[in-house]
Amino acid sequence: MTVKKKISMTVNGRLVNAEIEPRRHLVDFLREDLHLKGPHLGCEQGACGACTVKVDGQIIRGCLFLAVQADGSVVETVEGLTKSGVLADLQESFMRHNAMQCGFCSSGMLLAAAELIEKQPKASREQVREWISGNYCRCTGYHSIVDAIVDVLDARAKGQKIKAVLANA
Amino acid sequence: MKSAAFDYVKPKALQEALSLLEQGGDDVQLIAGGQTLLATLNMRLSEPTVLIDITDIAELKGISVVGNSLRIGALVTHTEIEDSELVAKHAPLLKAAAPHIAHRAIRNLGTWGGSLAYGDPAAEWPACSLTLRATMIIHGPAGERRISAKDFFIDLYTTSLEPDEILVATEIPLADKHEVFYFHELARRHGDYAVAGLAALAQKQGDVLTNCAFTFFSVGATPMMATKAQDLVNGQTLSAELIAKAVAEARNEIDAIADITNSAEAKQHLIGVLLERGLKHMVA
Amino acid sequence: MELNGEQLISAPIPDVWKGLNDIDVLAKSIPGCEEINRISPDEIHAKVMFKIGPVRARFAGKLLLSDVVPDQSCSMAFEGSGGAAGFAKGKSRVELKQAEGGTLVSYTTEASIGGKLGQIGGRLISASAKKIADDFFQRFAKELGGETVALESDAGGK
Amino acid sequence: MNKPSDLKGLVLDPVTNDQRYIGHSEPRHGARRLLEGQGTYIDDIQLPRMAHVVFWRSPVAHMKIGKIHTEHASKMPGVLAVVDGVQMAKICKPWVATLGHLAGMKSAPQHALAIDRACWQGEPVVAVVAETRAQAEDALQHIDVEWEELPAVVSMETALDADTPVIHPDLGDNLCFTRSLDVGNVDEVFATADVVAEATFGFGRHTGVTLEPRCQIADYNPGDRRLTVYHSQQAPHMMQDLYCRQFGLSESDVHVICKDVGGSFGIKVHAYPDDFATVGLAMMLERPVKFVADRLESFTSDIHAREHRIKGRIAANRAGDILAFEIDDLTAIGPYSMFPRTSAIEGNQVVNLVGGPYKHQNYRAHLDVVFQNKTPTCQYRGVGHPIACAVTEGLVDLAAQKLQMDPLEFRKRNVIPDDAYPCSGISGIKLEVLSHEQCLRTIEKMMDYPALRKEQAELRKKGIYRGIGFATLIELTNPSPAFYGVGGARIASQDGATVRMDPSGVVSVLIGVGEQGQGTEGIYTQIAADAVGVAIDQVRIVTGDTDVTPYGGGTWASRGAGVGGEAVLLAAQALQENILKLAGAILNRPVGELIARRGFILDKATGEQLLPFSEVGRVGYFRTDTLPAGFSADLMVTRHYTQKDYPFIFTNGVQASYVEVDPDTGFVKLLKHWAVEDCGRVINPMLVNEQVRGAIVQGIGGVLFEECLYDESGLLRNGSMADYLVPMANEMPDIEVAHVETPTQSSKLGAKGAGEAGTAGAPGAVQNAINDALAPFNTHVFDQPITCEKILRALKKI
Repeated sequence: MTVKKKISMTVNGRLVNAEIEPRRHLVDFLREDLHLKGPHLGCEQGACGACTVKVDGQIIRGCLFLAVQADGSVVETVEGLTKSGVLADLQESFMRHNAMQCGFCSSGMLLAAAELIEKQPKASREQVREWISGNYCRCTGYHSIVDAIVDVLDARAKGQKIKAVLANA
Repeated sequence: MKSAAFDYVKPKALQEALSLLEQGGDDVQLIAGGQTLLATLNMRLSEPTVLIDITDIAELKGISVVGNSLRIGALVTHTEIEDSELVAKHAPLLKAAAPHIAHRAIRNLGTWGGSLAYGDPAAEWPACSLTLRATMIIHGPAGERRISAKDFFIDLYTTSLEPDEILVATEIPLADKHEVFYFHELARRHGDYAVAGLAALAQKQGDVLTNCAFTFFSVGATPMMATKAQDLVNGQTLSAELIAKAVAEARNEIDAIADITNSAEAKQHLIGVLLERGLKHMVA
Repeated sequence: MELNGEQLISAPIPDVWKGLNDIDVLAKSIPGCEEINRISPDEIHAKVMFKIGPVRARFAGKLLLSDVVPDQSCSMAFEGSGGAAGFAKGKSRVELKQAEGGTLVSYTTEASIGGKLGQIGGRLISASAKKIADDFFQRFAKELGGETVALESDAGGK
Repeated sequence: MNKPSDLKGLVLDPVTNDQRYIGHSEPRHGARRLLEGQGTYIDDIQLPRMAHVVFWRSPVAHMKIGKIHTEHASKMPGVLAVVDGVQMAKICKPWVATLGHLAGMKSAPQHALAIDRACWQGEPVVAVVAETRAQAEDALQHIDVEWEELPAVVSMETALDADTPVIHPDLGDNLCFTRSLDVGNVDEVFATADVVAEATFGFGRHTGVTLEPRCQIADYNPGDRRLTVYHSQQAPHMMQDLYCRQFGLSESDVHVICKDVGGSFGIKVHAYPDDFATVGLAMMLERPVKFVADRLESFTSDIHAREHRIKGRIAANRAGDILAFEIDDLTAIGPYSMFPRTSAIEGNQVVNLVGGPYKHQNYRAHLDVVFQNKTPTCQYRGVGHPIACAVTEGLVDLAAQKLQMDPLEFRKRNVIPDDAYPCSGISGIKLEVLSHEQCLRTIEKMMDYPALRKEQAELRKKGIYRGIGFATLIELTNPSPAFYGVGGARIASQDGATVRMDPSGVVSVLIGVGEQGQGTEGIYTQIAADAVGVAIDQVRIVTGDTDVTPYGGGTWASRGAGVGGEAVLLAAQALQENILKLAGAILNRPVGELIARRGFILDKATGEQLLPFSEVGRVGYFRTDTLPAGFSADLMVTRHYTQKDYPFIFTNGVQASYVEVDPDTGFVKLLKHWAVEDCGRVINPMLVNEQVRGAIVQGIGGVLFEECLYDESGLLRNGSMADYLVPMANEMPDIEVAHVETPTQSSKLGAKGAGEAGTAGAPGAVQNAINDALAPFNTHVFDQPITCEKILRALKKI
């Protein structure tokens, strides 16, 4: 057993202090220690993208980043980004297109899509496909996810918001 | 799976990292972006007792122009290269290659130096550094040494980097207006390691290419330069006949190794297809 | 996986043969060899640190010799366990022939890599095996005071 | 995007009296939480005193287990137990997975943890339980099993040879199941046919790669002797039954809960040895034990599927009539038939389905299902359909090519006409009602076929090789007890739904069919809202809990809409009747004068609002004293539904693929994909489209990317997400979906399944498109996955 390390980071806007084994990767820390279950573990080898979280403003594979490496960083997960409204347009658009089925990939997919919208606001349909090709989705076949992201890109280009999906009472 | 237990240190200075490395021997491993290492540790295919995180070391960071060279620090991430205006201007081949490296979330952490130091034969940066005739700047117990890319990649996952050395940066000659390049990889899925790839560079004057560099990757134990094909093309008018000769020569001189789904013959064949397309592209 | 190759070692046959049977020479020739013991004339045990790329795994294994014709040929069966990382096993036939400039060592090997290493290493396993064989012969030739002369080798990716 | 308006002119008569939701693309409101990171997957659940299990699995294909050294591991920090097969067998019985109606089928007894021998790489041998996952893995490295490798049966081609070792000597040979079918005059027809075409088709081994790995938490409470299993599973009642049988418990002692499931596709409808081991460990330790398969062990321990080699031929006459099909199918299933559905079903389906869309009258099929030392195979999305369809459609294209007929025209000529139903297919399958002709007409228009052919011809002149491929298909859905029940497997084909109106007038639906992402909960909400007469946001669905829901079969064989949906409809309509009865009693008016609409009781004649449902609920629950004597206010109704009219309700459809093949590199670019699907009544077009698209991409995975590759000794060589290539967004085409609605008469709702047809048709369509592109080179590739290597070889470039 190795000595635990003290770490301190901002997670979804809240300062978190902890003492952890160096081997604990960031997503295990978020899930097991902070009980943030939004990021999922699909492979723990960096292939599937289900564990995507944001560190210091960039998406990363949470399973390929140690919690000790995140010491002093700003970490954001789907939970925090939902609360702050950053993902709102994407979430509405995903709802509208049913761009999720089992939901296991969704948090990673949303975070990847959000970074695309930020970095490549004029992305084409093909560029959307390329950008999200690091995130596995075994359910949808991707078409609806691409539709959903393209709609948000279009709306942003026109300065519009995606209308909230409400139950049709 | 979860990694086996290890200790973690994060030196601030290069000298400190070097002495930790020297003391640790086989039991320590450097971590920079960690995109290869942590996957390996999670699978328990390596169990170092200490990880030395070098990401705080200032000398290893940044992209800059130094004299006639573009200096890329070992810690520069793939994304930084992809987004860098300096790279776009002075080493456009790298900008073209960057999007082929895995996927954005990996590129945001994975580093230039890490990729070179592993020397994966399918990776983009080793091939590009060969083609760009890069110089590796290495620090070790004896101080700094410089070595050209062509002497750096020795064998499968084997570079001339000694266990007690750290790759600090790379210098690449600045592109001039005659420089043309071609980067293409044939991968079954975007971001995967390719079945075969080519990073090519030349000086173009009319129909004549000179100073050619054709590096194939994902075909053998290291990135491989088709030097004989380069010699054939250098300084000659690029006719269909010459292209055919160069293609045949490249297929002949590069000894491909099969991978899990692609035979050596298929790779050998694709080497020729890539070169033909590359030459046509560069001379167009 | 099949791994076949030929190496020309600039040393006479008896020296090469002696070297192949000398565990001190083998210890220095086997890449990553940490420990080697001869249990009987036909059985050798060894501990080897296998390092390739990011992978580092310690293998404990044994080598069984058979069909030994001194100065000519022998067969060997080998198996090694790398614990959680996986295992390697296989058999190899080594033949020595006099050749211009020294001794021609040819080998045909059939090996399989199992467990996690085999499961995830598929892309580069043939290349890795070839590298290990090449490294071995280079070190071996050096031990015998000569050097290897590269000949064609074939890591069939079957 | 397909909007509901795409269905204009196809909308069926309403099935409820005020239909607002059925037939519309209503979003899955209940799934919003999944987009907010608020799902509850198994690994998200943490219970007090929960321990973690990891397994030492066989590193080789076949081995004799020697001494197991556990001393070191047992003493490691956090370790709670190290258990081997002999210890586990004391509480968990072995099983043999066969079905009575598959005559002659055999398999060997299998244990939760292997005893004496392990028969595939990945078979669990020793379990290690510790306080944390990392500690369990730390200890796992110190488990030392002495083993001796045994000869492995790897190739199915030689599995039945006399000199091949028999995996289970008690069985006598390596043959699990064999079946032959011979209808009509096959020999004579082939001997005299104008055109005969033949080919050998190869299908690689696939695995499901659900993004959430298999996982469960078993918790045994010694106080009330009750087992609770949280499981990422498709069939909770089936697992309850199996735990009862293997551990000697009764149903009332076993509670299975399936919360959010991160993808299943058939991978999670089987009972795995490690499922039983985890339950056994929880019982031994009397505390919760969590098992979450690591991705690497998923590749060797999740079921595989589809390792087939089929020799097929087709006969046709000059006029363009298909006369006969003949196939010889060889498939290998691993060392054991999988529990409890068995591994012979897939091959059996192939025999049933080849040639299925066509009206030929001669058919011969032979099937051999053999054992081998690889991971067991079993039912995975599409079960046999993608194989049967690719073989059929590949042969159909070969015949059309020989006849120089357009492949679409050839299909139109040969499909069973839309007015011929009900009828029997040549293999004996009963077909209620299909719409091949209409589907073919629809796809032709949808893809603008003539324009596409023109484009293809023009590009060909420029050296660009594009191809168009079709696949007509049938898919079995809504299974009756003929699938499993008659064979002795305790897997329910019926399902039940309980619909309850709560006091405030909101509705809860409890049903045995669970949600794995398809949107079953979404469509049940739509059905219940319409049938009870409330707004969609007034309906809550409860699934996946054996303590709560009616007994049912769960999610498989595309039965969620057709069987589960019908149960919901029946129960919800019955509830509405009870609400009306109660309202009648409250209002003291005959029920015939009242109707229920949108949360209110109305006067049927005037449309006047008389009572809100909340008032009916208030009286029905709290003021029953005001009701007439003997009146029972039954605001909770359960109905069960079994489809009994046919063994299965077949659906049909057609797909088309448009590809470009680079003849220099052998790379294939998927340009576009079209699908026309007839799943009867479409309850939610958007969800059906998404089922079809997702399934198509899984089919594309099979035809272009996916294959479990083994070496000669039976070791998996690409068991990781980096090397087993699942389709990713960049390479996938846009997929257009259209619907034809031919409802089944076997239910009120008229819905058939839609979950698997996409997977059934895509491999055939893409294979045919590639071969169409290769036609100028006079070559074909029928060995899936069709890689650049295979295309280059076919083109003789290498």
